[in-house]
Amino acid sequence: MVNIAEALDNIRLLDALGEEKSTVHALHPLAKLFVTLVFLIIVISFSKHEISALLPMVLFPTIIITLADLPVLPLMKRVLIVLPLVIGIGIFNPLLDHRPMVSLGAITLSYGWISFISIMIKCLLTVITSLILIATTGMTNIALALRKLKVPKIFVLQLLLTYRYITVLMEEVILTTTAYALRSSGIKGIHFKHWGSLLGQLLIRTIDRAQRVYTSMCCRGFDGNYNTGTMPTLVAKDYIFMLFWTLFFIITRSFNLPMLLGTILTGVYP
Amino acid sequence: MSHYQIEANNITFIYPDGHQALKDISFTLSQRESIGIIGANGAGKSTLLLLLLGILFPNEGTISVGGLPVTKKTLPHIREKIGLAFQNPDDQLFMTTVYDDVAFGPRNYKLNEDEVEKRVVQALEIVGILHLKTRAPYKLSGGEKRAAAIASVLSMHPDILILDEPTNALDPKSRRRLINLLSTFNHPKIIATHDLDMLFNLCERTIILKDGQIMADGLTTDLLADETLMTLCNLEVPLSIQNCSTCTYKHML
Amino acid sequence: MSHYQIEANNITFIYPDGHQALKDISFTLSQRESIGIIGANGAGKSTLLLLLLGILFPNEGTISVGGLPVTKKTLPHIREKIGLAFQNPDDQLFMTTVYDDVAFGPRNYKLNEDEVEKRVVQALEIVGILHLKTRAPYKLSGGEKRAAAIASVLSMHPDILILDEPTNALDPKSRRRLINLLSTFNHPKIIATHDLDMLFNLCERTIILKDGQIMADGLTTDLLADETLMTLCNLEVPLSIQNCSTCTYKHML
Amino acid sequence: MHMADALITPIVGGTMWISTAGIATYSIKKLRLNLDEKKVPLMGVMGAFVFAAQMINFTIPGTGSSGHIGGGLLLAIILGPYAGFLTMASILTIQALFFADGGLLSLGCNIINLGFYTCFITYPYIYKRILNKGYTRLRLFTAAMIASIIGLQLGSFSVVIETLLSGKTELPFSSFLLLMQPIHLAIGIIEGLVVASVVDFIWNTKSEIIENTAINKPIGVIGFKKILIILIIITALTGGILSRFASSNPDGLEWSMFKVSGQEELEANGPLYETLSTLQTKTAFLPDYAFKNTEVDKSTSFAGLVGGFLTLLLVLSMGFILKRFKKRKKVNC
Ligand SMILES: Nc1ncnc2c1ncn2[C@@H]1O[C@H](COP(=O)(O)OP(=O)(O)OP(=O)(O)O)[C@@H](O)[C@H]1O
Ligand SMILES: Nc1ncnc2c1ncn2[C@@H]1O[C@H](COP(=O)(O)OP(=O)(O)OP(=O)(O)O)[C@@H](O)[C@H]1O
Ligand SMILES: [Mg+2]
Ligand SMILES: [Mg+2]
Repeated sequence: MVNIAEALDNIRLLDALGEEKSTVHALHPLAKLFVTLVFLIIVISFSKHEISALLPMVLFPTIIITLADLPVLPLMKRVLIVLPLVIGIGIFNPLLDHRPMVSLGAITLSYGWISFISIMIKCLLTVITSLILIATTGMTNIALALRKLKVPKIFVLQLLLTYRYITVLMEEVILTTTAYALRSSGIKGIHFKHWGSLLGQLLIRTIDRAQRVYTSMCCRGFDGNYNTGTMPTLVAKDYIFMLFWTLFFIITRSFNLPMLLGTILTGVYP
Repeated sequence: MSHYQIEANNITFIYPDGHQALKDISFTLSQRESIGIIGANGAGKSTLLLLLLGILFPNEGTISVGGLPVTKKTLPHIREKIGLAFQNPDDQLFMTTVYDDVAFGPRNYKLNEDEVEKRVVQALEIVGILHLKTRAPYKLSGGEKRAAAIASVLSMHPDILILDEPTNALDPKSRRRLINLLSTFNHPKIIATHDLDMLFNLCERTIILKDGQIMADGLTTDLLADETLMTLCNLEVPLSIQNCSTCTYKHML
Repeated sequence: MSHYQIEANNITFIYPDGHQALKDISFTLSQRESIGIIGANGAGKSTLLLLLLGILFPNEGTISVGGLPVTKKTLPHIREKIGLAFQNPDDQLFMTTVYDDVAFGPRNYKLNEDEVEKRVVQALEIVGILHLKTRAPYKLSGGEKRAAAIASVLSMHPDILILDEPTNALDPKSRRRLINLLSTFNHPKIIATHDLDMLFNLCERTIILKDGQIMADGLTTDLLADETLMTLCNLEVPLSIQNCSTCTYKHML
Repeated sequence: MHMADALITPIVGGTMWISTAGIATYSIKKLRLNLDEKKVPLMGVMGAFVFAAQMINFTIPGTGSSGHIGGGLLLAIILGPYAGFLTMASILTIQALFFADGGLLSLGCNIINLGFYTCFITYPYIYKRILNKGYTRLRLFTAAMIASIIGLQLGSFSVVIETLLSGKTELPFSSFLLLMQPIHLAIGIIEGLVVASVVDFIWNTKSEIIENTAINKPIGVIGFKKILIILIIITALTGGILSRFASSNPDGLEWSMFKVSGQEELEANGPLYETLSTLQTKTAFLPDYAFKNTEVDKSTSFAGLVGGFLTLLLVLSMGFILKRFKKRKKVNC
């Protein structure tokens, strides 16, 4: 996990983006969820030694980022934070698999390097696309989509409440740890002796707050059922959006388009 | 049926850990009355408000609201009648947008979405934050949060309004706007607060609590000017009626 | 070396989400001065205080404390000089007993246990809650929590005291005691607050913030009586200097 | 130790997703039996608590390094296993959405790895067993420590299995295991200590919070066998069906996992390829540049490189043009 203040900023940024207006934002959340899932499945279904065939998939995030006016840099920053985890495991491929796969003039790339690069590209694509989903849809709408998918009410309500209280609690955590730091003369982190009381106090406050939230819900007629209002219905443009991209993904998956393009241009026959 | 909106008879409340928070409290609130509840930190104000809504139940004594006794069975009816704004708006705003939050109550009462929208817009207009309806509650400033919390209570069209320290953390202008707003409501109100100057503007009648007991119950103008009583209860004569240092004339607003 | 305790030069602060909270703020705090910081909700008061302690860093401009520039490197020194009490005492109290909480700072500065005890007892006596020393902080009432939070800052013997809305949620008597207590401190102070009457008693000088900028910086008695200025900044002329309705004489305390 | 989308295949991801859904449904059913309504907001706020607490770094005595809690065990202790599992699921969902910390497809894997073992195995069978004998500080620390360590070991073992089954890494099973398990031993110890400190604190102060779930009032018998059976059946069924389908019908599901390189695909699409190659003689701007005499391998890689590069260029310029177009439109209106 990253630095807590950064994490809070990240949530707030995505949250703010989710409330903007654009052609992409206007699409039905279910349509976006569907296309995102198809995209992810297709991307990770490419073989581990595939690079070129993957590249047309870049079109989807590119178009959506442009249409929705999303800022590229903050999204990329997120990728950079997640990347080390994937590198940690992926880096063993070039170390362990030296069989040569392709050679371009003096450079020979091993199967290991190719699969490593492939994993990196997949990581980039999957991370960016997941972020794009939330940045163009927003948490409430995702919850609506989940309800439409018959995900139980309890879970969706719980998800929304968790989401809602993350920001409130993170702010409290920031202040409490700052207060700790202010009086602890440069010690980094929380000392062993204080783990229990620091987290424990926070926990008790959290639970008290949960109780108050619950009462306030009950006072407004909450009976265990969660009513989020009406759900917009899927319209023509949503179906077109889903159809177009699904088709595009399937075509990309079925034909190695860049290879075709390259072969045409360089005139190689297999 | 009683003609009182709220009737509390000899209620006593002891927290599960044995702390006695209220002792033998009795009072009534009639149709068009507004009551202020004051007292030191820990005097039992918030506890009393929670009892009125059946969030807690008294160990002894009875409470009735609009003629109905407050019991587990009657709770849904009673909560439809009373709107309670908590001391901390963070406890009250839990949805992702202000609109959804204000719509939460009406939707739970199964109103259709048109009617819900009408009520939400109306409530937000009253507190003057209609322009914030798509914002996330946690991004609002303290005053805006307070307004949203109050709107979320108003949208339920309660018969009685109960507010716990409504002016806390507001800047002076927002506080003034809230006071003006509250003074235009025609509902009976119960307000627990440390802001005695506000009380002076809003409630004709005041109940003073001390260590869980009623120390005084009477006209606000009388009680708040009684220096001995106020000092005894860890309170102060509000500035707006303190003696003018120049003319030493006790001036009432 | 500057003879100012705090010097802020043209500081600008933008939150990571792009929200500009402070614009071009400059001021100085001299050895024996106390400054009040006022402004509407969201004006930037808390942000400014956080910058002074290096909890946030300005995007532009510089801050120095006791002649040292506020940078990552000098932070330990600076934080030893300044004591900050947060707006919410809950954020400040994290140990199991009040005693341990107040002793936390001194212990970290590796004082021996005798010296620690001396400081803790002294700090608790100043705020009047020595009898609470073995209690758990979260079981205290709001006012007692506030007092404990301030004691935990005092026990560190700071050269400068910074308080964020110290009278919030206190009952009138506790508020008065806090004010008296603060007025006896000989440290320079910075107090951010909506409680203008308190300011009037405690700080000779006031800075008014509006939308992240300094609107006025001058004598408290002048600024707080300037009705146009106050209204412009979402504030109000405090009751203690509002015209007496009887004699219409502007009386200063 | 969140799994990333890039490291798994759809079959592994899908199987774990369905298992997760099965256990979640079961948990919700169980919860509803005695739906303590207060539990819903408590779950929400506790989820937020764990989410925020994961970001506090605790210094490890004597080492100077630090770590943070995972939270599954703590949730199970405070909320009971069913609500704990569901809460963990929503925490991970939010992390996947907002931080891409563990992707959407690997969400199932992550919920199982971090939620299942702690809530349904180590909590009831280690933590509660040890504490059932009565509460002492020593027992608490022992219980929390062992439960955390084993929970994390199971979780990280599961990460190893999922990754290897997906076949994206060349790491042999044993090395991967050696890499993962010791790290998580250290993390488990910290987690155990933190959880025990917190529970100890709560126990000494406001014990009624954990009374209901932890020791005094056990929340009924955990239908562990049922859960395990459900898990095994679901896994076997989905895994079996999906891979059977994939192997018996390689054309229809060739996108699933069994292709090795892009080359085969080119060959597999012969007819289209011929048409295109005629087209190519007319349009190619680099006809002589082909490596006709060298190995096919080399030339296709070159073609792949050129094609890949052009594709990227094309895609990015499409984005760029679109942006320009949008801007102009904005100016116009
Ligand atoms: N959950 C609880 N368990 C035990 N005691 C409690 C609990 N909540 C409140 N109390 C105690 O009950 C008394 C009354 O509390 P209450 O919150 O009603 O005070 P209040 O008048 O609203 O104070 P404030 O002005 O600080 O809001 C206090 O002494 C408090 O310590
Ligand atoms: N973490 C944050 N990210 C983005 N904006 C923030 C953040 N914290 C505060 N702000 C914004 O910065 C501005 C100044 O906030 P600040 O907390 O300094 O106000 P304040 O003057 O202390 O207000 P109050 O009287 O309500 O305490 C506000 O508009 C607020 O919305
Ligand atoms: Mg109260
Ligand atoms: Mg502030």
